[in-house]
Order: sequence, then structure tokens, then C-alpha cells
Amino acid sequence: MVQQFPALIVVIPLMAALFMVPLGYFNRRLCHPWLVLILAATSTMAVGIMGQVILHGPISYRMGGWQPPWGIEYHIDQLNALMLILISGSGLLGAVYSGPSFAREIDGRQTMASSLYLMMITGLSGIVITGDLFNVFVFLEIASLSVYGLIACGGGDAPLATFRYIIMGTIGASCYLLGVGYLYISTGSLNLMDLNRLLPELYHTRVVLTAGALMLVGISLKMALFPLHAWLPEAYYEAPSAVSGVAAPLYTKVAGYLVIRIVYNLFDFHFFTRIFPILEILSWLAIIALLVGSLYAIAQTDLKKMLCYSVIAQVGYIVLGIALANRAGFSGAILTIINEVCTKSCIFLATGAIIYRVGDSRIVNLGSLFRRMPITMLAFTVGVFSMIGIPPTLGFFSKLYLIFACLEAGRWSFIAALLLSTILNVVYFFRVIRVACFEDPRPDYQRTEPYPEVAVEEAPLLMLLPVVAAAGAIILTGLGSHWIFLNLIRPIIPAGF
Amino acid sequence: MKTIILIFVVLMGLFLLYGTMDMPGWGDPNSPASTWVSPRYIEQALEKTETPNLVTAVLGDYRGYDTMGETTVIFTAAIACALLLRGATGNRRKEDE
Amino acid sequence: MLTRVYDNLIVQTVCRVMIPFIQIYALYVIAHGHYSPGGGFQGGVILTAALALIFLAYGQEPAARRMNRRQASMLCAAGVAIYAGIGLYCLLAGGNFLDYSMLAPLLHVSVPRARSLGILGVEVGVGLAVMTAMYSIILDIAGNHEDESDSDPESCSTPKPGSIS
Amino acid sequence: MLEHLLLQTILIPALAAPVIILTRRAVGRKAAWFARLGLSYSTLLLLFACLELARTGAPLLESHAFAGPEITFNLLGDGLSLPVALIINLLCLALSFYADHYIDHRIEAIYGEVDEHTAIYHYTRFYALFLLFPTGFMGVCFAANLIGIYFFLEILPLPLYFIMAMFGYIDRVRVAMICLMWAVFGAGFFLVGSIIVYYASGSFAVAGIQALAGSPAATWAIAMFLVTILAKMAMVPFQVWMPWVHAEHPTCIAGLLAVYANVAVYVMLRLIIIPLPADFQIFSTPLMIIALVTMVYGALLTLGQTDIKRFAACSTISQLAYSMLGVCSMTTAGIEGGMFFFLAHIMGKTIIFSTAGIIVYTTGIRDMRQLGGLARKMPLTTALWIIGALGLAGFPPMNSFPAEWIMFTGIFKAGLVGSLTKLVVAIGGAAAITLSVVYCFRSVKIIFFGPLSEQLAADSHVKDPPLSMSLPLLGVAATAILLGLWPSFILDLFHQVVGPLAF
Amino acid sequence: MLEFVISKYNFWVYVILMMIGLYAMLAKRNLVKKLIGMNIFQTAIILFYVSIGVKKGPVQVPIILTEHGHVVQAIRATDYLNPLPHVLMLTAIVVSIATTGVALAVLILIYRRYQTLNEDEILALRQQRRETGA
Repeated sequence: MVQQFPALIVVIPLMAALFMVPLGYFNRRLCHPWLVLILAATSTMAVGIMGQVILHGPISYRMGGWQPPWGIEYHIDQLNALMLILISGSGLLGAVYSGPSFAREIDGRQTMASSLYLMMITGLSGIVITGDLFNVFVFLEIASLSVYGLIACGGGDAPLATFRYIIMGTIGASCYLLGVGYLYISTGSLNLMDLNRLLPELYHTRVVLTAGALMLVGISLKMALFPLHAWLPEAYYEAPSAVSGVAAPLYTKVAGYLVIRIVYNLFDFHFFTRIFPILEILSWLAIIALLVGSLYAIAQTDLKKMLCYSVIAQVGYIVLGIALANRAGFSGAILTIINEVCTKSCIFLATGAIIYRVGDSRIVNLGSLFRRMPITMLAFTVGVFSMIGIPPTLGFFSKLYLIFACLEAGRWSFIAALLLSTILNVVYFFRVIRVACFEDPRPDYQRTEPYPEVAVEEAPLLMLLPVVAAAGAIILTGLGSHWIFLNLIRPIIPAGF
Repeated sequence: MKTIILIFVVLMGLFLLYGTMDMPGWGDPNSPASTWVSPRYIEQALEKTETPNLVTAVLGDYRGYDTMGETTVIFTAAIACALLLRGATGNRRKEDE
Repeated sequence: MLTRVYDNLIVQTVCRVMIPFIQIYALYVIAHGHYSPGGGFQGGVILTAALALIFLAYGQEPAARRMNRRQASMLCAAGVAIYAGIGLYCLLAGGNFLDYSMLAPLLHVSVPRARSLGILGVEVGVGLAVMTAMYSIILDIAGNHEDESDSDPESCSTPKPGSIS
Repeated sequence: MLEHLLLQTILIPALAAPVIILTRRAVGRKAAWFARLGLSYSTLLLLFACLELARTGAPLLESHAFAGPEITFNLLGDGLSLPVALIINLLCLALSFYADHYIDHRIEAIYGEVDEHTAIYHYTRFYALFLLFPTGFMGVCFAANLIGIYFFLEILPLPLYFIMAMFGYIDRVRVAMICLMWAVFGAGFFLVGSIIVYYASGSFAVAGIQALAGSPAATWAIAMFLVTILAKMAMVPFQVWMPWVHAEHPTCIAGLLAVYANVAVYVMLRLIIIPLPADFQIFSTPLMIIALVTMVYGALLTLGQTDIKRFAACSTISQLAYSMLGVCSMTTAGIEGGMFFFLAHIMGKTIIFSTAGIIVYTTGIRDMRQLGGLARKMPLTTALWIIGALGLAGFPPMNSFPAEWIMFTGIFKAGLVGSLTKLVVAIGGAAAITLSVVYCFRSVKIIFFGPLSEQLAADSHVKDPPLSMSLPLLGVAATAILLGLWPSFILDLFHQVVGPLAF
Repeated sequence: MLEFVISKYNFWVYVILMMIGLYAMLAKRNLVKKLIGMNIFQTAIILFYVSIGVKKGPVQVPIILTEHGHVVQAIRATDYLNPLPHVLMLTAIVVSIATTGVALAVLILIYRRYQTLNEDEILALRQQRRETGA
């Protein structure tokens, strides 16, 4: 059975999503336990796959028994397995959390929302597990469509934000598809490993160059890399808490994963450094992204919006690691992905819990939250420390690797930018902590929301557990960062650095 | 603004055309796309799947997983529309802001 | 709010005549997809066209009486489930996911024939899923959300006036 | 008990903090005793270790795995780190007793009349945060890995930030932020310096820094570390934060703030001067000049203060520069004297500041001009302040006297064998001592002698504070005098490390 | 140059179509027009893919000629069109339709909230609401 896990990890959530529809019509209260159950199973399978990969090396799984490149092939190495764990783990946290969150924010529509939630996990897992470029596109669209639906049901200005997201997301996906088409016309293959074998002879043709650029631009749109980021803050801001608590950590990072695959596995990275030096441009964009994102975040007065801009800044870190194209950069990018998933889960879910209790996420209204929601705020603080990069959280180690990478590449100015962005992080996060810690609740604050009056106290257990678990994951991954490097990253560092 | 967009769009088009300059001509039977993966489908699909319509054979079997994804996509769309439009007047956040 | 009156006799009669033929044709397209252009998706869309004709000619309520939103969603899930279920059966029977050759012992046929039948099975699933999914989308987008007699009373609170119809 | 002795001193306070939070509902105010007991225990451990070291001369080495081979948690307790840690721990212990009344007073002043439950909440919160200080200081003292030192240097601003923002004076939240930003600013440079070391030597170990000797990377690493150290020590271009921070924080952590700033001297000695003496030569003279400028600047600033807390704060700037001057002189006597002055200074500063806290606590007045004649009503407090002032001014029998004596021996030696500039600096430094003598005795005169204002004379609250506030300070004073009479206990330990180095 | 244009005019057509779609998506202020632009854009890609599959000469559609279950003539790869792009595009068409469906649903929600589908009017309205609301 274990060798079938690669197929099951995608199909089980899919089947569960199908079954969710009649189940929800039968009794809506069963949706949430079902969701949690399935994602727990998925997480177990992800860990199983990781174990197998570590013990026996990369797994190849042939869909329908067809030999690649004619059939669709899964080629699973440590990076795939790692992404699967992150997706199903973060999905599990969000699933537990979604019980009270959906009941508050989209009451009465949990059935469809839970079903779409599972579809989102299906899509994301499909993207990161497959080794076929067109298959990536299909799952990219499953993931995108489900997240469009989930964001748009947030109410308020969410539909407009979603529409912009749809337009931008479609342009991104289409650019990717076009890039795949260009590769197909010049090689005749869609399989990643196969293309990697075929492409080097064609590196000097214009069509391959265009294809590489198109794919990177398309994924950058999905990833919200700096000049293409405009759609992201509003979309994640308007989404229901459980959705933004899963989409914000996962989507941009899955796109980051795709960039890693394109730069290092599909093409040889020498292609992007020597023949078509786009990595140089990407590294500068990354630096601009992490500074601009932080500056935007400072300008916000709303906690959730601030976090959305911090997502943009963090994309800069990932891309920087990829674009520097050396060992430390590659490791730093992957560590940043892990850190981002844990941290953003923790912070976004904690923010959702705050909104659940306070009814608002404007920073001025968060007075004395440390007193009223101590555990949530403690977890939030752990997340903040990881964002800033205080050891022993993983954030510190990922930044450390990035700084090594800059050193190795001899980019002193980038180190300065990294440190500056750290200081900016301190500025905007400690503003929140300051209000939550030292200011009293505003006496004239009135709940304008349609929520019923609730006491501002510790969040319900189902919301609290995921937040605390994510905070624990931040510390654990930080302490285990060297293990992660040895077992998960070192085996997949591309040859040639 | 519209002028900028127009210029951008034209540049993008030129870029795409630049990429096509190295492509094989239209209908070239010796292009890589026609000589690497696809001949195997044409030659073996009937024997292996007893399906003369190669498109169906590739769609349903060789790349059946893609097709399952395709079906999933449309299911997702249906569910998304249902989520958004059925009983969409419940308890909505910031509705009356 | 516009209320349409569905009383155009000519349209209704033509539809009544056309719909069975459309449906038969759709089934042909699905079933004959192995030998001629066609397949689950194309056939499914044609089936949707038949349902859409009912919707256009008679209005939402008669259409919903034939298949309401709830049934459409469930059937759509069933369609995808047929596809994934065939794949899962192959997996449980010892092959990889979607490896139709594992159907051969079950159906007592040769491996290539099993593959052919497997394709047919998934095409049926695709056809069902596409038909109901498109129909469900049409009902959701074009329906006026006021005669929701068929839907879950819990999940559908009062519709909002001012929606487009 | 004695296994992992160094680790114990770091972990015990760190573990006591959550214990306090967890037990506060059950035992209430008594939870603070976990802090005191823990600190007493670790102080005893350190005292034992110092005595043992003095007897055997064998430094303690502990290795603990942390995050792989590069980033370890190795600890080193040698003649330099153990006495420093001992004195710091002693101060933490003393202040943990002193803070008992004081923090109640702050809670009442800030949060008004609160019920017992809320009071305990704030009270235990203070103690839990307070314990991060000993953790951080012990870590900085003992860590034998650059990332370890960085980590503990990053920990230290956190309790500072929170305690200041929760229990400080008027502008506390903003000032806490200033302090934090400066700390982060410094930490960033420290990290860059560590990475340069790693890049050049292939390891984060402190012992590996020597490998850089003579290379251009050494100069860069030193420059990066120095930015951090100067920012922490509030040397002249970076001094802006110190008066603010020192003026607004609650006085029960004042001594620790002085340690926080001054421990940078220790870091400098450990990371720069001991492993890279040759490369440091070019920085020596400029740093000495900076130190002299800071000394004079700080002393003049102090003379101009009227606020009793700012007075102590500005004197810190001046005093920090002394130890800097000593250590930068690059002579054995200078370094040992500088380090000893560091210890003398933090003890004296603890006494002075805490006494200032007592005055503010009893009179509620911070302006020195409104005080006067308090000696009659508060004799014990007057004695404490005078002891502290003697310490700051470097008079016998305080330990700052031998410290300054030895230190200036070293500085003059450096001046005589070295360049003329150093000699001029040495003379200037010696002359600057007179300034500190002046401001110390001026403060004694203004606050405690002269006419007593009517308002204060009538106030029945103005009297010596409860013993729990003054006894710990008397203990610190006694230790300071003891060390002033018997400096060789610590100087011998220093000499174990500094002596073998060839300067 | 002329030869380049003539031998590859399929690419020219798809690029022009695609740019029309892209322009509509970016420049039009009416959200429905943006959506239509998106459809044109996706159609252009489908056109591109399908044109990959074409082979000139005496070539069959990719359905193997059989009579009563037996192959009429020996199967040669050069005799039939490339089926793979068609397969891919069937999927892409479905994706395009699904996206359009969700986008329409979102447009309905937008219309319910703002009573208009013009982006400028929506933004003005939102600004106005924010000012009065705050």
C-alpha cells in the first residue's frame, strides 16, 4: 500500500471532496470532522512518502502504468515530499481551524466551502507531486479555481478582489501554458526529466529562451513577485480567516517551488546565468520586493493587510535564494519556504482568531490583547520572532543561509538590504505587539460588524490548537534545521554549484 | 494609460513572435513535436487499447490523469458557483460597511 | 425585477421535439467516442444543451423539476467519482492508479479490450460530470434564486432582491 | 550537581520564568521566590566554580549539540568569563530582592489601584521577564560560538523592552522601542561580522577567529563587531539612546542595563582583542580617542543634569568609556584593569541607581534641585549613595580604586612605549577622573545636604526604605568594598587568561 | 522576412488574437469586457496548440481507419495528425470554461453589491462608502 501513497495523496482528498457534497446535504455538522479526518490521513501519507524517499531515494510513479514520457509520471524526491508535508500539514491546521471560522463567517455554506477546501489541497498536492508540465497546469487551475471561490465568499469587497485575482491568475497560468507549448513545439515532450535531457542542445534557440521567460513570468504572477504583486493583498485580506490562513502560506510558496523546478530541474541553471541572464534581474526584483513589501506593510493600519504585504516581502526572500544560484542560496530558499509556511500559518491563523474575538483587525483596536488572549498572542509573538529572524526559530537559519548565499555571490549590497528589511520587520511587527501589550482597549470602540457581541477572551479551542501547533512547528523546525539541511536539502542540491 | 498598455501589449506580441522565429514552419511533418513522443501513440495506441480514435485513447488512457484533472476542474467550478450564489445572503462580513 | 412569461408556444413545441434527438445524439457522441470524433466532454456539453433548452423555453421551475441544483451537484460528484473510482479500483486490484489493464480479470476480457472499456467507463463519468456541472452553473448564474423549493432549506436563506435575471 | 555547571546557570533562570507564570495562581506573590532561589543557587554554583578555578587553574569546557556541527552550544568558563558571570549573577540576585517593593510601587503608579489578582499578574510578569536577563548574560559570558553569543545578545533587549514598556516612566513605550531598534541595529552588524568570520575560517567557533589573523577579512570582521560594541556601549557617535533609556526605565533593572551596555567590553575582549591583537592595533588609537571624548562628553553631560535618574544615566556613558579605554590600551594591566573596572562600575551603578530609585520611591521627586538635606531623614540611604558615589569616583576602599589604578598603569604604559597620541589620551583620561569626582560629590551635596524643603520635612513617608530594599544594596556595597580590599581574587583569575597573551 | 511571415502565419494569427485579448483584459474598464478579453486570450493559446499538431501533406485526422475491427493499412506515424495537442486542448478548453463560469459568478456578486460593472464607477463608489463609513 505504501508504494501507492503518491497516487492516494492526491486522490483521497479528491474523493473526499466529492463525498462531501452528499454528506453535507445529509447533515452539515459532519463536514468538519470529515475534513479533519481526511487531512489527517493525507498528512500521515505525506510523512510516509517522506520516509520512503529518505530511506530508498527518489520514487517514480507511473500513472496508468505507462512508461514516461508517454504517460504521466510522478518523480518524487525530497523537495516534493517536503512540499507535500507542508501542504497537508498546513491544510490540516486550517481544517481544524475552519470549524469555528466557517461557522462565523460563511454560516450555512460550510458544505461547499469544505468541499472546495479539499479541492484546494488536492490541487496544491497535485502541483507539487507531478513530473509532467501540462499536469502542473491542470492542477494549478484546480487550486486556483477553488481558491477563487473560497476568497470570493468572504463578502464585502471580496468579489472585486477575486475578479482581479482571476484576471491576473489566468494571465499567469496562460503564460505558463504558452511557455510549455513553446517547449513542446521545440522538443516534442512534456515530461520534466525528459525535457531536462532534451533541452541542453537547444539552449541557443530563441524559442527555448522565450519559453523560459514566459514560464517564469507566469509563475511570478502567481507568486506575486514585486511588479506583479498588486492582486495579492486585497484578495487575501478579504478572504475568510481559515482560507487566508491556508492560502497565504501555501500559494506563493508552491509557486516558489515551481520556480525552483524550472530554474534547476527543467533547465540547467547555467542557462539562466550565462545564456539568458534572467536570474540577475530576478535577484534585483527580489531585493526590491522585500524592501517595498516591508515598506508597504509599515504603511498599513490593519493587521491582516499588513500581513498580506509581508507575504510579498517574503516572496522576495525565496526568489533571492533561488536567483543567487549557489548552494547556500538554494538551501536558503527551501528553508525560507518551510519557515514561511509555518510562520504565515501561525500569524494568519492567530489574526483570524483575533478577528473572531475582537471583530476587527485594525491595529488601534487590538489594545491589551496580551491580557485577554494570552496564548494566541504568545503564539503570534513566536511567529513574529521567526519573521524577524531571532534564533532559535527557523526564520533565523533561513536568513543566515541567504546571507551566506549573498556572501558567496559577493553581493554585499544585498546583505545590507536583508538587514534593512529585518529592521523594517521589527518596526512593523513590534507596533502590533506594542499596542497589544501596552495599550488599553479604546473606550469608544464600537463593533460595527454583524457579529453577535462576544467577550474578548481566549479563542475557542479549535482555533487555538492550530495556532499553537504552528508556533510549535516554528520552534521545532528551527531546532531541527540542521537535520532538515542534511536529510532533505543536501541530497537534492543540483550538481554544478 | 491606455497608450502604455497598448505599447506593452505590442512589445509582448513582438516578444512572442521573436520566440517563434526558431520554430519549425507550420505543418512541418519533421518538427520535434511530430517526431518524438507522438509517433508512439499513433503506432501503438490501437494495439494497446483497441481504440481507433487516437485522441480518445490518449485522452482516456495515456494521459487519463490529466483528464481526471479536467473533470475535477469543472466540478470545482460548479462547486465554486454553488458556494458563491446559493443562499449567498447569509451572514456576510462587512456587508453594510 | 423583470418577470418573464414563458408562453411562447412555437419555441416550446420545437424544444419538446428537439430535445429527445439532442439527447440521443449526445449519448451517441459519448458512446461512439472510440471510433469517431467525440467523447465524454463533447457529449456532456450536448446533454447540457438539452437541459439548457428546457430552461430557456419553459423557465427555471420546470427545468428544476427535472433536475434541481442539489441533484445536479450530487450527480456531478458522482460523475467525477466514477472516473476516480475506476482509477482507485485499478489501484486496489494491484496496479497503478488508472491502470485499466487491471480491469481485465474483472471483465473477463483481454488487456487491450479492458483498456478500451476502461476508457469508455471514464468517458461516461466525464459526460455525467460535465453535463451536471454545466447545468448547475447555468442554474446558479442564470436562475433568479427565488423559487428555491428544491434546495436545502438550511443552506439557502432568503434570496436577495435585485439580482439579475 | 556540578556536571553541566555552566549550562545550569543558563537554564535555571530560563526555566524558573515559566514556573513563575504557571504557579502564580497557586502561590501568588511567593512565586517570585522561585527567581530568588534559582539565582541564589546559580550564584553559589558560580562562586564555587570561581574558587575551584582559582585553585586548579583548569577552565571549564562543556559541549552541547545544537543545530549541527557549525552552530553548537559549546560553553567555556575560564578565568575571564567566570568572575564576570559571578558578579553579574550577584547583581541580579540583589536586584531580585530589591525589586519586590519597588515594582509594587510602579504597578500602583502606572496602573492605579488594582485588585490583588491584577497586581499579582503584573508582579509575576515582571519577575518572569527579569529572569531573561541572567539567562542572556550567562549565555553571553559562556558561549563559545558566535551564533550562541548573537542569540543571547538578541535575547537581552527583549526583557529590556518589555520591562521598560510595562514598568518604566513617562515616555516608556516609545523609549523602549528606541532601545530595541538600537539593539537590532547592533545585532545586525554583529551577525555580519560573525558571517565574515565563518566565511573566512569555516566555523562559528570563537576559538576559530584566530584563523583570520592577518587577513583583510579580520579587519572587516573587527569593524563590524566594533559597530555593535560601540552601539551597545553608547560611545560617542551612538550615544543618543543611552540617556533616554536610562532615564525612563524602572530603577530595579538599572544596574542590569549598565551591565547590558558594559558587557560589550567583555565581548570585545573575547572576540577581537584576544584572538586578533595584531589586527586590532590600527583600531586601538582611534578607539582610545573615542573613549576619551565619550568620557569627557559624558562627564560634562552629567554635570548639567538636574534629573536624578538622568544624572546616573549620563554618568554611565562616561564610566563605560573608562573600561573601553583600559581594554583598548592593549597592555596586560590595562585590560585586566579595564575588566575589573567594568565589574566595579556595574556594582557602583547598581548601588547609585537603586538608591536613586529609593529616593524617587519615597519622595516621588526626580529633580535634584527640589531635594536637599535628606541626610537627616534618610541616613541609610545617604550612606548608600555616598558609597556608590565613592565607587563611581574611584576612591578607596571601593573596588573601582584598584581598578582605575591598575588600568591607568596599563594605559600610561601603552602611552609611554607607544605613540605620543596614546600618551596624550592617557593624560586626558586621568584628568577626566577629576570631572567624575566633581559630579559625584556635587550630587551628594545637592541631594543630601543643604536645607531641607518644607514639603519634604512635613512628609512622613520620607524615611529610610524597608530593609528588603536596602539590605541587598548593602550586600552589593559590602562585596564591592571586599573586592576593593582584596582585588587579587578576581585579578588573578583574569590573569590566567590575559597574562599568557603577549602584548 | 516575407518567407518567415508566410511559412509561420499561424503564429502571427495567434499572437495577434492573443494581444487583442490581453489588451482587453488590461485596458477595458468594463469587467464583462475584461472577461471576454480573457476568453479571447485563452482561445488564442488553444489555436496555437492545435496548430502545433498539424502536418502538411496527405495526412489523416488521428482516427485510425478500421473496417470491422481490422486495420485497413499499415499504421505509419506520418499518415496521421499529432493527437497530443488536441488532447491537451480539450483539457484547456474545459479549464477556460470553468474559469469563465466562476468569473461570471463573481461578476454577479459584484453587480449585487455595486449595481454596476464598470470598474471606475465601482472604485468611486467604494471610495465614497469608505469615507461615509469611516
